[in-house]
Amino acid sequence: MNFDLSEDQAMLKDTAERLFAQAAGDSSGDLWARMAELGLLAAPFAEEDGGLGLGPVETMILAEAAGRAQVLTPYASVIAAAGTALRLATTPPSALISGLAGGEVRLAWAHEELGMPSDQARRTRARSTGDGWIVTGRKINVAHAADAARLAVTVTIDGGQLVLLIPSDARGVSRRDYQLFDGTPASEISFYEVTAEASAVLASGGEAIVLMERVREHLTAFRAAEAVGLMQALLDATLEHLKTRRQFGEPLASFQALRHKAADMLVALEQARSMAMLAALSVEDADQEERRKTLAQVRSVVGKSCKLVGQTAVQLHGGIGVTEEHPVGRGFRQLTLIDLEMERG
Amino acid sequence: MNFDLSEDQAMLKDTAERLFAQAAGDSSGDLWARMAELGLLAAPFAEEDGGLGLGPVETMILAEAAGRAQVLTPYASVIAAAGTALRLATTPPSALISGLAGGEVRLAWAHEELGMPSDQARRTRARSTGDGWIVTGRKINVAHAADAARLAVTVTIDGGQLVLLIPSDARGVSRRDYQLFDGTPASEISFYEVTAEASAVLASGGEAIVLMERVREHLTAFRAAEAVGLMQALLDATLEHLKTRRQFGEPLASFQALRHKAADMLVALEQARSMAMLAALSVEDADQEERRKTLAQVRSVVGKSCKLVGQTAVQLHGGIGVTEEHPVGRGFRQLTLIDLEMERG
Amino acid sequence: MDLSFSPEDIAFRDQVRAFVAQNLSPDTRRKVEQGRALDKADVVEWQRTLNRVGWATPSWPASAGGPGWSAVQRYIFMDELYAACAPEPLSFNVSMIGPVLIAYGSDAQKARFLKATANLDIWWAQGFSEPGAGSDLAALSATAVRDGDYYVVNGQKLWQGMAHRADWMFTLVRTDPKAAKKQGGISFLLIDLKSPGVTIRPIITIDGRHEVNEVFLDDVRVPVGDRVGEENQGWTYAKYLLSNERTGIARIGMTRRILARVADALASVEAGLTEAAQARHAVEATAIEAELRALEITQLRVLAAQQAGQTDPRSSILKIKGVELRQAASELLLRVVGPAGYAFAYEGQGEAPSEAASNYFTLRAASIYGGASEVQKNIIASSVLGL
Amino acid sequence: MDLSFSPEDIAFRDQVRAFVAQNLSPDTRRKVEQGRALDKADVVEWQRTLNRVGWATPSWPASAGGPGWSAVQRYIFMDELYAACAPEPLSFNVSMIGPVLIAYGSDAQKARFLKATANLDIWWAQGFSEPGAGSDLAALSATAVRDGDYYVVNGQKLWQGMAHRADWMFTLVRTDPKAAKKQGGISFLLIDLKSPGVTIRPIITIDGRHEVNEVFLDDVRVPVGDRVGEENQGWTYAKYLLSNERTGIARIGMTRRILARVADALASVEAGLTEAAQARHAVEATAIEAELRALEITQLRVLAAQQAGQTDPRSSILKIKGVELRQAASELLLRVVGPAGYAFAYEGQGEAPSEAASNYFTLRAASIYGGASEVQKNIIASSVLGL
Repeated sequence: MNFDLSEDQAMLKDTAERLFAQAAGDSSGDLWARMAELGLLAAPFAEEDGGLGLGPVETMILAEAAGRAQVLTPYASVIAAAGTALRLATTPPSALISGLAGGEVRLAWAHEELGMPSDQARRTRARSTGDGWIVTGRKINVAHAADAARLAVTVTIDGGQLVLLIPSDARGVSRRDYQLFDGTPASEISFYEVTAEASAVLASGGEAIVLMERVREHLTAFRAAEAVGLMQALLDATLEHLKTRRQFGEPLASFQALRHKAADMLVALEQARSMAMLAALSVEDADQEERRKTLAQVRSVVGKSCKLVGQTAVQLHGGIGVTEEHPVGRGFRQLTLIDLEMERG
Repeated sequence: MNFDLSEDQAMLKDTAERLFAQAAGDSSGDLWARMAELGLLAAPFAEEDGGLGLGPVETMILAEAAGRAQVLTPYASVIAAAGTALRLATTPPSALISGLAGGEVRLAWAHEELGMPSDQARRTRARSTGDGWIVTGRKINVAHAADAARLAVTVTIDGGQLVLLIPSDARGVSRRDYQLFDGTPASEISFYEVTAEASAVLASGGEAIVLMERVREHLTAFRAAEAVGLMQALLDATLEHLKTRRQFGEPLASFQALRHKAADMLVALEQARSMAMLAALSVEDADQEERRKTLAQVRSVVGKSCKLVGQTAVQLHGGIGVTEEHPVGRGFRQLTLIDLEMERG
Repeated sequence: MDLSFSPEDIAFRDQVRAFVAQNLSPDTRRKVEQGRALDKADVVEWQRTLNRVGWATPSWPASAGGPGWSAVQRYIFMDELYAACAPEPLSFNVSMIGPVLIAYGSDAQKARFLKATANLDIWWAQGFSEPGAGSDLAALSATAVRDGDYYVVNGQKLWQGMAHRADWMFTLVRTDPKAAKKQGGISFLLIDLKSPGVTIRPIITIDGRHEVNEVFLDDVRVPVGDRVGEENQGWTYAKYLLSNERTGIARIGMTRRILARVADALASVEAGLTEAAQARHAVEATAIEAELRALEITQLRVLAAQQAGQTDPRSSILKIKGVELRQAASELLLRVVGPAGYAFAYEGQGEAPSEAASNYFTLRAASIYGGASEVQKNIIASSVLGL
Repeated sequence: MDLSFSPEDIAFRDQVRAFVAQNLSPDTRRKVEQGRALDKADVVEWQRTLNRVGWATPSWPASAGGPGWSAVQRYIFMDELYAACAPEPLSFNVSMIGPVLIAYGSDAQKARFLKATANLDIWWAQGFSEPGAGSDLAALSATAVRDGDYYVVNGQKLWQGMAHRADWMFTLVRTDPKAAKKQGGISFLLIDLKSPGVTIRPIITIDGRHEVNEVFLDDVRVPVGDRVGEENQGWTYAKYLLSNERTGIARIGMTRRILARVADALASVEAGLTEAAQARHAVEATAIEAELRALEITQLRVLAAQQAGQTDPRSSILKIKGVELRQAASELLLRVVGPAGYAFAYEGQGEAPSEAASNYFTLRAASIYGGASEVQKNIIASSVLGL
């Protein structure tokens, strides 16, 4: 039993923190290229596919660093979600994985739909043409879709489910771009009679259902760690504010009610940190039942912590905490979205 | 719209408060006789039945005064519950009511059973003998049963329900006495082939179901007001403690975290007080749907307030708050029972 | 003890209800119902509609051109507005500066401002807070130095409700920096925002909206005649204003509107909730509704005390609990709406598919401004509980 | 990063598990499982059973007759006890006075007390708190005046865990009333409770149990040799004792046992819950279980730091959250058990049909003693957050 990082992991943490800190100050947009350059995109993939063969703990380190710097990276949707769909596909598409790992190609995970609980069958449907599929339906909140060359799409077929790869410029695909409230660029994507080849199937039947669940689990693990970084950033900012801001002739830090709220934030953060670690250490667990139960527990604790830390940070900051220009306000919105995702499962 | 007491109501309040304050100091046990003497037991009954023809607001005044003095009176079970069952019976038993109102005879409300939600059919069953009923079953937590001459019992029959009066010394009735955790003496009462005459039926069929609900509603209104009195007593004691007890060289009242908790107690108390008033003003409302909704809301708010005020009072008192000899500890137990009753509905 | 209104009050309620039904524009109504931002024109139009029948200034006495309503009538009026999804009369004008001018303004000020304020010919902004003075308002540092018939004002004011729409601002400035207590030496000035030296910088809040601004005052010359009341007595007028601001702030009708949207969303399939989540959210909605009912009675109790001429320090309870319930309802709405509510649009950049997120973020500020919840609890502990 | 125990630790765990299974009396096991009070004999028997194999004093070093376990082994041992519904070794002896004697006791004291303490031949009571000194322990006013080879002790002590069962008590008394700081001038005495002048008055707590007493000390003569460490340095030893008391107090296994009873009660028909209530309670149980899982990891993280020789001020988190979850679980149990749990019996007056209520009331004290939750939050704010 130990909670220490290995030497390599400590180096990775250092690299990621420096990179994201830099990116947070300069949003000129070459972050993805820099991440590719440093090999960060290749982390979770097998070495034979051009990856580094690293595990969920390394992903946790990256996610936490991104959260800590309050950087919006496409890593969750492109690598943790779509990347997992490729990696755990029935036949992993080697060339595509190495393109993803090298930063040459981007994917998006097109799963969410209006009116569907996250763990239930999709309304987007595909019908067989014998040697391929024709897809019709609509996905929402597809993160970073505008930059994606292909979409990993979850669909329902007669008697089952599929996970399919569809080029984002295929005929019949249309996109409406907007922003999620955490700042992530996202799209509503409509599919109208879109043709997909048989080779585009990443998984079908029972394997497709498992694959969707695995993607959700990896997303949960990533977002939990990202939330821990965000909460740490908000707690740090709040402590700084309490120490420097004066009211009624005293620093805010001298008011016991506020001190106790800061203590509550720490307790919530440490509980979430424990769960982010547990998520990383469990997400590749072979026992499906155990994994499912553990990740549900992770969602429960992390969601509640996001809410408490976010709301309290804003309240303790007072007026400036609700402004767009203050990092705490933005961080609160990011934590709110993670909370909602965790609650939905 | 007004929230003032009439002159008579103010007098009643005064009388009740003096009586209960006296009783709280002296538990020699003639409280019931004193209540009868002062006409308090006669309050809710019709004048032609020997009552005073007063309404739910007067009951609220009594209940709040009892709570405020932390006196355990049998009023809730004997007058508010069993008395309501008589008063609203299909044919109100005039002589018995006047005995109850005069304090000469006591009743108990025998309704609760193991394993039954409070609003569902009973397992205690009665079968018809043509000119009467034979009852078998078991009731629990029958408050003040040891002093009751008769029991108002809810039973299930083929195709419906009954509310029946059974003498507590009838053959086949047996009793095991114990205490509820708020200090109320109570009994488990078993009925084995107990005979009841046809004239013992207070209500049957749809009327029995309505009668049970009316009794629950009157109990809710009574207990809500009692809770308000209790919460006021605990808040007063807590404020006194905060002002006098010193720690780390300061009175507890100087610690902001504790001041804010006391403020939370007041908010909860005032919300409950509003609901106790609403309960009194609604419990005789003719619109059943509206009444049902209102009393559910009363239970929701009062239950939550009981929990917050009780737990906080104990916490702010520290060690002495968890001792049997301190009124706050006992008051917390009383509030806890009301909270549980409110939650069950 | 009686919860029902008098026949006169019921007649009044029916009159208000009919008027609102006939006169509120469907477009404004829809915006309010859905929690969307109102345009300046919407607010002005509605205020003037009300003003035509003398209802734009519910709390003003008849002698000042108000309707001279009782506390109960004011309550009924506001309740009807909320129930009909009508906007409130602009609070900066009607609840804040208006009563101050009525109580402390000179005859010249009353003549010049009151009618224009009621009719929203002048849109007022509040200039109280500063970067270093929020809950601790008396710590303000904007200064006004006398120069003949003028004050020369310098400083920086924050959280101006809608200053970019406003014509004038009422503000607190320090006129005697040497006063023994920081509450002393403060004066209450009215500043024309078109004056040279006034710069307004927009502040976008986390709800994506622009309702707040930073106002910079650089050597702004304010005529002495635009000072309200005595020099260095501004704190008294400010306290009066703030106590008015705090009255009737349970905003029960607003919470009820949010709960209505929760009920709609729970009934809609768009949210994609599991049955378990749906049941959980419904329980939560029921609990909030129950608390809201209790708060309504609490509000009526405070009102009855006011009606009887008593002031009730318990109005802090209305603020705390009112905010708590509005926040809880808006959070519940966000959870119920689900992924359909994740999209976001900044004001002026198109409409978001759902206002649930914006409303939730807007309302986080409700426990900060107008007396933060922590400050309200301090008040309860001192003034009500005697701690 | 790795959550699994080493093969040696797993072998150790299996050894403990087998021992407990073979040696714990079914009667004691049942009492612990159901949250019932243990008789003195139950506690003594189990302590001696453990002591026969050297396990009664998990935290004592081998040099003092303890097993000399690592932090991880101690954790595993306690976890196994909880899981098997075995009592903990008596904390007054094992976690409180034992370590103080080991660290600060004289050789004579060690020789006289340690073995008897481990074997529960002496049952110790804690005599720290006083009517005027609870969370603010240093405000104590019991005095000890030197008279030759004796101290003459006068005062009143509260909240003696089980003083009526105890043979000796460890206590703090003021030996120098003139000390500049109130923490100075305090000495740490061991008092034989059979000494003349000691009176013990039972205090019944709201759970109906008798675990607490008031101890009156009237001119009690205590040999100077029964003082631990230096005169007037008692505060140092007390702080050491309290910091030990605070370690490992998440008591996760205890909460897990309560949750197991919740699951049983939810599955039983006795409670008479509506389906909606059942679903609501199940959701709550799941949420507590999740928090408990998180706390378990948090505890392991603190443990790993201790294993590496670091002290972790975050152990206050274990206390706060541990208590919060135990209280939440016991409250949930009370709600789930329903009317079957309304009955109550005072200790010695028969058994209540359900211990749910007693346990709930017992645990309300958990956020008060051993460093109240408010004090823990003060500690976190100062020591961890640097506020």
